[in-house]
Amino acid sequence: MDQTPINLLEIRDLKKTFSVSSGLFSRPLTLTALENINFSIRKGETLGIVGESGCGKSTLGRCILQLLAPDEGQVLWLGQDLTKLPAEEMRQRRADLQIIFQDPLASLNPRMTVGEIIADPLRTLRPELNKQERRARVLKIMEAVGLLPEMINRYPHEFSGGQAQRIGIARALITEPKLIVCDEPVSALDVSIQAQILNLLSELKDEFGLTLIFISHNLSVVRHVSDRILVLYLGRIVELATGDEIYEKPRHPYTRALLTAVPIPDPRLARQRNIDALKGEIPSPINPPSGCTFRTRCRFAKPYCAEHRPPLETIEDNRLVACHRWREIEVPEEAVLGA
Amino acid sequence: MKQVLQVEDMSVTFELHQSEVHAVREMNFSLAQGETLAVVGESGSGKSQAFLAIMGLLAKNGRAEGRAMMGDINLIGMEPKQLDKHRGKDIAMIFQDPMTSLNPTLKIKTQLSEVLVKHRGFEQSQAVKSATEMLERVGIPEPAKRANAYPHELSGGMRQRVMIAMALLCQPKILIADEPTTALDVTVQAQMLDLFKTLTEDFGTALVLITHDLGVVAGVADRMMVMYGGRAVEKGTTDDLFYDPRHPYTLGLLHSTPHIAKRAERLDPIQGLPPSLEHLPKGCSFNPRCAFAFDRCLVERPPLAPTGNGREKACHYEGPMAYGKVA
Amino acid sequence: MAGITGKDALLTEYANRLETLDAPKGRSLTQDAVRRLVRNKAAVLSVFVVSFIILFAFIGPYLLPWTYDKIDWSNIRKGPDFDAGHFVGTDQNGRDMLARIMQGTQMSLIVAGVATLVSVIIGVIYGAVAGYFGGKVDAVMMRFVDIMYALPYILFVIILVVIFGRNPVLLFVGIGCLEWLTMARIVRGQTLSIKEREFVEAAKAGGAKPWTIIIRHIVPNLTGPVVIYATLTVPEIILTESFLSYLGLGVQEPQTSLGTLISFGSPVAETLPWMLIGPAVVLVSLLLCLTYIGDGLRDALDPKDR
Amino acid sequence: MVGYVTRRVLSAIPIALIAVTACFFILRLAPGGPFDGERALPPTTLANLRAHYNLDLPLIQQYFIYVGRLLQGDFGPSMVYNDFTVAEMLWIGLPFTLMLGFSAFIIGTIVGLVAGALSAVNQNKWPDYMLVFLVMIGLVVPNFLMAAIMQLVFGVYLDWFPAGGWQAGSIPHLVLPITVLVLPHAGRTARLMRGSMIEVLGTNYVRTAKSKGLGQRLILARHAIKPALLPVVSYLGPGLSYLLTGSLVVEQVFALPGIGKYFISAALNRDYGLVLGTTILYMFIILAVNLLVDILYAWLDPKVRYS
Repeated sequence: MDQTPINLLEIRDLKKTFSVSSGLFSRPLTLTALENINFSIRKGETLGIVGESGCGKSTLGRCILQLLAPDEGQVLWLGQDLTKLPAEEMRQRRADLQIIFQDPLASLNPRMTVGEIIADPLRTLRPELNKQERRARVLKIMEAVGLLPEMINRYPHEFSGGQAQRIGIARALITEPKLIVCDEPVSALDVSIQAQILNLLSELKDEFGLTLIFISHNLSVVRHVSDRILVLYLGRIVELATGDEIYEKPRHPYTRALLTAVPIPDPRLARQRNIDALKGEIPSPINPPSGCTFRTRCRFAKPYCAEHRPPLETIEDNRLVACHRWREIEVPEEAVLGA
Repeated sequence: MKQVLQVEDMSVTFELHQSEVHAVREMNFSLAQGETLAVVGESGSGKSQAFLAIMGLLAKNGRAEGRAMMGDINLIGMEPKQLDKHRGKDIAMIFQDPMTSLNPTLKIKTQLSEVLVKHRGFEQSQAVKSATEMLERVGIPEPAKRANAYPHELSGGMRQRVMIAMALLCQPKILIADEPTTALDVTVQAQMLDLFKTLTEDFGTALVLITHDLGVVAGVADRMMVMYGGRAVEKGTTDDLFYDPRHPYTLGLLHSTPHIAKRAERLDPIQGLPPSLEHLPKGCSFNPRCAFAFDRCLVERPPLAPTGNGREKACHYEGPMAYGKVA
Repeated sequence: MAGITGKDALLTEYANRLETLDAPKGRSLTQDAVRRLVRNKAAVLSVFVVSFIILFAFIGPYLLPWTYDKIDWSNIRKGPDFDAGHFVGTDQNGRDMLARIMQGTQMSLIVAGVATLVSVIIGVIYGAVAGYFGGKVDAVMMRFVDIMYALPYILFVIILVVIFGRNPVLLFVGIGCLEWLTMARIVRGQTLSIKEREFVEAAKAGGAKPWTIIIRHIVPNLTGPVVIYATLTVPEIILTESFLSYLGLGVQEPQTSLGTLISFGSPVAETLPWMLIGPAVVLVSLLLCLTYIGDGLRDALDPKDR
Repeated sequence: MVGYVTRRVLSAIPIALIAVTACFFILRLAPGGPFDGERALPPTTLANLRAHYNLDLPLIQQYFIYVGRLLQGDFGPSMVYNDFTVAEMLWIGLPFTLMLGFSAFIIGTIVGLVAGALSAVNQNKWPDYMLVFLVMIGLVVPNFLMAAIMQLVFGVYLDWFPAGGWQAGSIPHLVLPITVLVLPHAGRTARLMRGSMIEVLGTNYVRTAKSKGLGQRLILARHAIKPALLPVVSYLGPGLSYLLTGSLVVEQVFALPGIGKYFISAALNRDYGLVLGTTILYMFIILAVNLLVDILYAWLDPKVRYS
């Protein structure tokens, strides 16, 4: 395998807006879901994307896969811009980029058997395979994700959430992708099942040499699986760093607040720590605050923050942060975060 | 300490087409004034149904037996008319989904004030005034304006605050919160847990926190009850259960929960799937997933028994539990 | 990384194992629904009654001594007479009532079948197109449906009948053309929600083309609501047809339909009750059973506590 | 709310216009005309007649003439009842039809709502089964059959009410026709109400209301009725349409002096003016009712008001 880390995927100046219609006679409003998104993913790494609901994390995942067309910017896959690719070429390219969904049952067609569901991508992407060959591959993948071969003719509604998620993973793996976007893959599952799926993903990653984009609102889960973490707030990147850096030295006040809000399964630590409680809730992305979008909830905000949008600065090696005051804000002690 | 709720030998059964399903069996616990009890379990463990039964809110095909004594009144099997004198006044409940738990067609103030009118006999205007004060108390900005709003005009966090305000209007002795923060973002969840802590202290309300998230429990609860397959499998103080779990299931849950501060290479999850209540395994219902199960566990169901220090567990295994290596 | 692409030994082994694998069949949603339907006694009984009525209408005429248009000059306006072979009497023209009821039922069933088919085809295509393409297309198409809804629909049927004369085939088509609105709305709503489901997104991520998505993923998931609504459309259309026949706008003599029979029977119900009772009983039990089947299907395919 | 009503009224105007256009052209594009009598008229007479009714002009021009007159409230002349204008004809029959239809509409809606709600509250107990069966009867017995049965039983055998005919101001003459119209409407309304009420009684917010100890009566009156009404309210528009259609038959069976009789004969005789006039007037009434229904809906559902 390649020793030098290469960028499998590079996102440049991505922007995505939605128009929200508000009745027959009024002008549609524009919702900016993503803006000024720039980052890259190295082969073999796991990039975590965290943020609260409405921050645009799922939209970002879908823009990468071209399930949603971005308004502006480039999605470079091994140097090739996916946004400019003709439909037929993009269809072929889809074998390399797959997705796992949050709601495992909703992501499986209730009228198809497990075997048909998993084989479905092969029908389009590998039309040369005959039925027998398809089934052989399905069975192999089922074993890899921990499904018994005799489940092949069953229907999704006969499975629990955890097993359904395994089916979803099998479907994503069957095209032998290089990159999988995992959109909240464990949020809908029970705690004990959640851990099983997380372990499965990390095993599969090693076995198949995958690169993962792991989207979640749960910082503990993201920290557990990711090499680097990207923090989104109202459709903009506020911080990007390795998991350890983010956790030990969060530079952006939002990252910090998120970290202190994460519940810790340790009573003594939980009692000691000061929760850096954020004021209020996320503002509407239809009418975001001027300047730094986080300033309305930030306790370090100065009048300056309302007037100027902070650029995404590179600090230290390869760390990115978007805050006017990151130099002045002291790094919290470990105990605060509950080490 | 004064006990505000004593549940004895309670069970909940649902009638299906041809069969019966026991959602909760042989439940016993007590709740002291002002304390916070966390009820922890995964879906299908019966944790929610047990408390819906106490509130008299079971679905039509469900029935509860046993006793849930609030003082000298048994809430189980009480006539709805009698029960209505206590629900919302002495014992209140908050639900998981704040988006659907408020009536979309009524203003916030209507939904709040009616509680005071019913239980306290307030005049409408006086009730609205107290309701607005309570909204302020749970941290809702511009309470007078919000009181006039409809639920869909508020965010999820705001709605859950409204639910909390509604539950606390009559300063109940017991507040049952069923997964109150599951549908909310982390930052809002932190605010909400904080609110629970202050308000229950202020009002001296005993809180039952039903959740699947051990992280939520750690900071808030005094005592814990872990449920599996419709039964309580371990009870004790929060610290005891976190630092010295005695039941393999409790231990497994702890190992399944990712910890932000500890980046382990792998989690040590419990193997297998939670059982369906219709087909519980013989013997200990946890035995198919248990790393420590031995022959006795396959045939004999362990009773919930005291193990000293006010702790209880339902497990035959007495040896050390070095998790991960064994599993 | 050989992965699963290479023709490795493992894959061969899987292929071999496949030969011997006898994986149990799962329960599909349809099987589940049938099971629930069978538990519904009213629906099962109704299925039997409707089947009987269908046999009665289509096989019955071959077992009778009289045809629906044959005049028995010696038995005019007569009550049930077994010797003459008029089991439920004759009408004012001496035609056998039982034969006429059978023919009328036949006509009503054909009308219902054809018109339902027309309305299902138009409604499903219209609704699926509006729902799948969404946006402006959807807005314009649904506005049109709204306008059609605002029109007094039966007046339109009457106008159509008058325009096209009393040609039964055109009548069926005309009724079908006016019954599709609700179907279109239902299908459109369903398509919109299925389109947003994650399995459709998964299919897109798997490289499926739009038509593949429609055929493999959307249409199969539409069957439930379409079947339910189509079953409820049948009695609706039988009612409309009988209503038109009653007004004298339906099928023409000597052919007849249940509505026509009732319209002739009701003015003379006092003196010749058999002219009304027969067709009325068949019509009401047919409609009742069809409605019960529709309800049963709805409960079976879309199980909620109703 | 005022804004919402204004917007709703404005958006009804293009619909009305499109509907008028549709009616006009469908009717005109059909073969045949009002003067295709059994005996062919002399060509000159025919030409004169056609000129008199503007039938010789291009269709588009006829359309604009018609719409122009319509805007002034002039429905044009009847082509068969030569002595009357369409407006006069409508004035003779319509008030009675509307009186009949709206009485049945109001009674049927109330009866249906109450029956449906009672049925839902007693779900799967005997009052529910009884009501569901009665509702079924209302639904599946066609109105002309019901009319015949009513006439026979209550008019002839029991002789409680007049079996037909009309005397101005006589309530007993209306009892049977209105009952016949009420039954199917009440049946459909009750069915919808039952379904939606059962659904509402299972929602989380009703559970919340129970947890507050509000008591059955308050929960039903304050928490359940309003949201349960929503699907029923959206049925009221089509419901009225069904009802007015049904009154065509009922008027005929009971020999009542409504518009029904004229409409059917006008349609058969290709009396464009009268058919078009009746259709358009019905349509306006239905549009107006739909408008009221939408406003009622917005009042019931605060979400609609603000969007």
